Amino acid sequence: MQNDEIRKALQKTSRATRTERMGKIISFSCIALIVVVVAAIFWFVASRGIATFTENGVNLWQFLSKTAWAPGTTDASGVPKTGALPMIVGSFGVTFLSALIATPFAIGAALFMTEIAPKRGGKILQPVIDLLVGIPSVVYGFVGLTVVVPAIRHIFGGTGFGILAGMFVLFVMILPTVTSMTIEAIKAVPRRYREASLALGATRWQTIYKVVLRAATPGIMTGIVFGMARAFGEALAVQMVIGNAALMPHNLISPASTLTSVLTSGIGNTVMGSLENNALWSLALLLLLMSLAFNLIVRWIGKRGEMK
Amino acid sequence: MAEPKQFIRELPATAELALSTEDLRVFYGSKEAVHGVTLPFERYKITALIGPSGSGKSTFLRSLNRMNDTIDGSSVTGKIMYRGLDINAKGIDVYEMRRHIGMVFQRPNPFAKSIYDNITFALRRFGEKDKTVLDEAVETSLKQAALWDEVKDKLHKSAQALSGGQQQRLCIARAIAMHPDVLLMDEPASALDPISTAAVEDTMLQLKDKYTIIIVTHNMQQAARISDYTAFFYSGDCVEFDETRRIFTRPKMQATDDYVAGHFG
Amino acid sequence: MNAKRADKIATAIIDVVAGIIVLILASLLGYILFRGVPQISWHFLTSPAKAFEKGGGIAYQLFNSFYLLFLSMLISVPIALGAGIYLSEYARKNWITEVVRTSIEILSSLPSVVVGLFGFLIFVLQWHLGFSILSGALALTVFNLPLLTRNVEDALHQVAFTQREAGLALGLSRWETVTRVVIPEALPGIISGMVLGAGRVFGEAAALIYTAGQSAPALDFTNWNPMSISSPLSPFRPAETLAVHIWKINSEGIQPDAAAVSAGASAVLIIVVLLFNFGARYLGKLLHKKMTAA
Amino acid sequence: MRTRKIWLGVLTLGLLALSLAGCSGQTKGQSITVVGSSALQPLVEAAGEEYSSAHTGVFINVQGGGSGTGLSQIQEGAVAIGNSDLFASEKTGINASKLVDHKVAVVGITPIVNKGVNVHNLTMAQLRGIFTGTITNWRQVGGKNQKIVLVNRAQGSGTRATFEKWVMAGQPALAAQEQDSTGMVRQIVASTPGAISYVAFSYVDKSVRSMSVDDVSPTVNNVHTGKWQIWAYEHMYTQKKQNKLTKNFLKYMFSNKVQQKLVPQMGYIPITDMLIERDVDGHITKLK
Repeated sequence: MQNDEIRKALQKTSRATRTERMGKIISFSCIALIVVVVAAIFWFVASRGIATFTENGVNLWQFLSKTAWAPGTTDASGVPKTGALPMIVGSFGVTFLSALIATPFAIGAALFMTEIAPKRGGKILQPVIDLLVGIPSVVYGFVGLTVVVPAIRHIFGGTGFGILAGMFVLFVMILPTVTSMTIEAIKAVPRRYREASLALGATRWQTIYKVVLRAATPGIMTGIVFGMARAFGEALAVQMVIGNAALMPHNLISPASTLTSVLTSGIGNTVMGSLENNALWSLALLLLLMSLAFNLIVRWIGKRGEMK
Repeated sequence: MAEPKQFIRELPATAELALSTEDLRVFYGSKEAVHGVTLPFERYKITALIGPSGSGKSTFLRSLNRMNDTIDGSSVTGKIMYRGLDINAKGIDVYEMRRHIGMVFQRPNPFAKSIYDNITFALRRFGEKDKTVLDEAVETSLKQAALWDEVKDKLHKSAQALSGGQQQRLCIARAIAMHPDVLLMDEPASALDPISTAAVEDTMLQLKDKYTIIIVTHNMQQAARISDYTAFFYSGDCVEFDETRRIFTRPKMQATDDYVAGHFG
Repeated sequence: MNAKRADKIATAIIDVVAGIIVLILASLLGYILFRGVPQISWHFLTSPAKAFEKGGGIAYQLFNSFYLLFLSMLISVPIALGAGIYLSEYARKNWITEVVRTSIEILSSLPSVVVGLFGFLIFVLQWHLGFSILSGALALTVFNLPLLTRNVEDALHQVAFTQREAGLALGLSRWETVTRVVIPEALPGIISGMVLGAGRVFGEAAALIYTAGQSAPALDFTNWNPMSISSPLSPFRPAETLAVHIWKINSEGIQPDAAAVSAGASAVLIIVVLLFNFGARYLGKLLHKKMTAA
Repeated sequence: MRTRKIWLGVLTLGLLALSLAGCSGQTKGQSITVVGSSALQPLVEAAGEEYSSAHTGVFINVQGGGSGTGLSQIQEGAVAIGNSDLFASEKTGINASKLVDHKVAVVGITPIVNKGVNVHNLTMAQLRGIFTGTITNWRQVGGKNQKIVLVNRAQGSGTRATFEKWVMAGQPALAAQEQDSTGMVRQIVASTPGAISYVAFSYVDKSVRSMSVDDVSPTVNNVHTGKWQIWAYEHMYTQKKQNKLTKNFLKYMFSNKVQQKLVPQMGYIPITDMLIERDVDGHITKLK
């Protein structure tokens, strides 16, 4: 019949090919745009952050290992006080601890909403958890300052300011992120896995533990990474409860500080291009590098979990 | 004297070919999954591809309308001739080609849309806007797929609420609504119960008048019941290709005989 | 027996965990609402803020929050969709893709003040957008894209691959199949991500101080010319949002009723976020139903 | 359909961005941007609003961002006016000779303590001792046995610089809690037993208590005469060349309307009320 027509059509560029080409171009430009933005920000942070070491002649090792932070002033030997170790410890401490607590809670909440009581959980827990994201940091900080800090002061003594208070506030702040991503990850586990496991006589918990959680591990890890990222980047709330003192924390209830809180509180008060300003950008750069390290570690753990 | 490694029956010169392959090899990365298969597919006939799991029959089938393109690292050498054109050649539009060489998959995969939309979605994407034409296409294709009577009252309900067998017939209806020349079917009945399987087989036999069907199946009775030709695949090779009744009664190759007799696989 | 016991214990633990979370959240929300709701009145919602006197409201800030949300979603959602589609459908599984993915994730750990300063130097100064809603929306786009993109990618991954095969086998392009079949099916997941992102827009302060600014010039609600500076629709006017207002009152506010305004504004913010969540989810469900006939 | 609409949206937005250059060009002639000190921002914003309502078609865009930002941006010429809590010459990285200083107000700074602290007066030396860490208990300055909790403003903040300049006499402050806003400092002092910090006069409210130093109480009058030493100017810096609107707005800042009404309302001390003048090095000149 229309053999020739079909042959001709086959050798022409079809509408589908054109839409595909257009789609590829559109979606590629989107990702390219993001890559450009990401690269621009990285470059933006790195170029300023590195200037501390290249232009201002600060020693990298001292930056990482010294504990005195007052870039505007110099110590006895005339070297600017740019010891970032207290902030590194503080950032690491609050992020790690809050993620450590938030993870089981997030998994528990997610399991409750997906496996145990999907109807009730979805109706009550879900909107409440979403709501937590929209509360401004300042409000978290304020609640932390008026509730958490005095409580810690009463129970443990000291001023109440410190890593412990920061951890509590961050725990609540990152909970929604980790929980919603965990929920998505668990939902993504195909129904038939559960059915197969239950059919084999496994209890619900065995199914959850051995099948669902195993299969959802990579997704949960992503959730944790994003949660830690949020904890790392959070400034205002943490700053209000951690004490924001550039001191080495002796314990969980002595005033400490994080890279972000020092960066945020100082950045508007310094003049661009000055040592004080560059040193703050170095903190931002450090933050990026530490977050990269965190990310790689969590991915590595996730991969190992997946293989088992 | 060395025994021949394969037997491929030549079709009579009068037979009109809908599709044919010449030394078709399919690779995943550097691994060769199909080793140089040359097969003819006669028009308006059903050809069954049988063989044990991992014999390469599904891979072969999926390469016939280049569905393997979606898998990272897969590549093909040799020729797949359709209407005198090699569908892997550079100037061939893969999407246009797939309109003419349709496919039905192992697991029913209706779109998460209504029954009506499942059938009309692609038609509308290709520019058909006339509602009467679309309505007619829905009715005809559902009737051809022997599903019309079961679903005519719920055309605007979700397709995913149908039973497995109904879903698979809907997928067949969806494929034939595009009026393809060739219909590739990858174990279309493997996930279905016997009644649904029978319904799907009936459908296929009815479709034979208008379509060339190539079907992969694990079910030898099914192959025997519905197909005109059968190709036996074994570890990436097509060991034997013949008229179905010959394959099941007097196979030329020992391996075919063993498989058909149920000695392995 | 043992397995059954473990099952019971585990279920109980999960119940307790869920209970604790509800308790924490309920008391947090209760605390904020308890302090704030008494401050909310029609006057509070409809009058402008005052710099140093009692009785200021949050009318402009409330409007600004919504408008900023609208603008930033308008910019970031399409980009996130496109990028998510690329990562989930077209990107090859190689190290470049992994690097892109990792760097996007790392970006989300940057403190928002860095994003704010970036926005200040690029959008406000370099692009001459000034302190404006548009600058703020762009900064928030930068801020939100990682999370949104990742979310879209995950949501798309959750839709079975067989749906794409179905489309391709009909001669449709991958793009058509994804945009018209896969995305509608993935909509609930995408919407949750967008709701999360929207929450961040509502709650963000540090990134906006340097971009959208911290002043809320009087708006003329009869002027709908988007190019006029006093028009509510103008994307080129500075716009203090509710979260920034709360931050400002808490940090430098000298109004005698600063604490009350801040408490009231926080409560309003929470209620708005709540309404928005419900609204978005309801709309999402409706849309999903319509498009998937579910 | 839906996706097409979305892409249409993107396209519109792109066009919008393209048309930007023209638009911003249009509004530029009628508006100036003022950036900097977040302490000064409310005053200038209020003045700007009044100025705009008196002059139709004029828009004064006042934003915060910190003194460092204000000075950086005025030095770059990116804005019309940069607000600062400090003399430009006190900031590293700023070439003060290129900028013009307009001192629009004075701000007095007072130590504040938690209300539970029963000490009401400190000598300057005691205050210094507390902030350098040699005095760590309220008992040492005549109060009850209670640990002193120091709360500082962030490094580089104008308030802190002023406080350290006039109290610390060059000695480094003890590393302690730092907060970057007055509100937070006040909240922390109010809620932490034994806490001490310092804020501008206008932020002292009933949640905290101010403290006299060397028996001089922190009042506006004592600042006028120079008896109270811990005070600073609020500066609005411009480049040497200013456009007309900038000049007019600065003139307006010094008008009686602003100085006598707005400035005291916002808790600052009018520059016109000062009986003395003090330069960056602390030399005092009596004004007639």
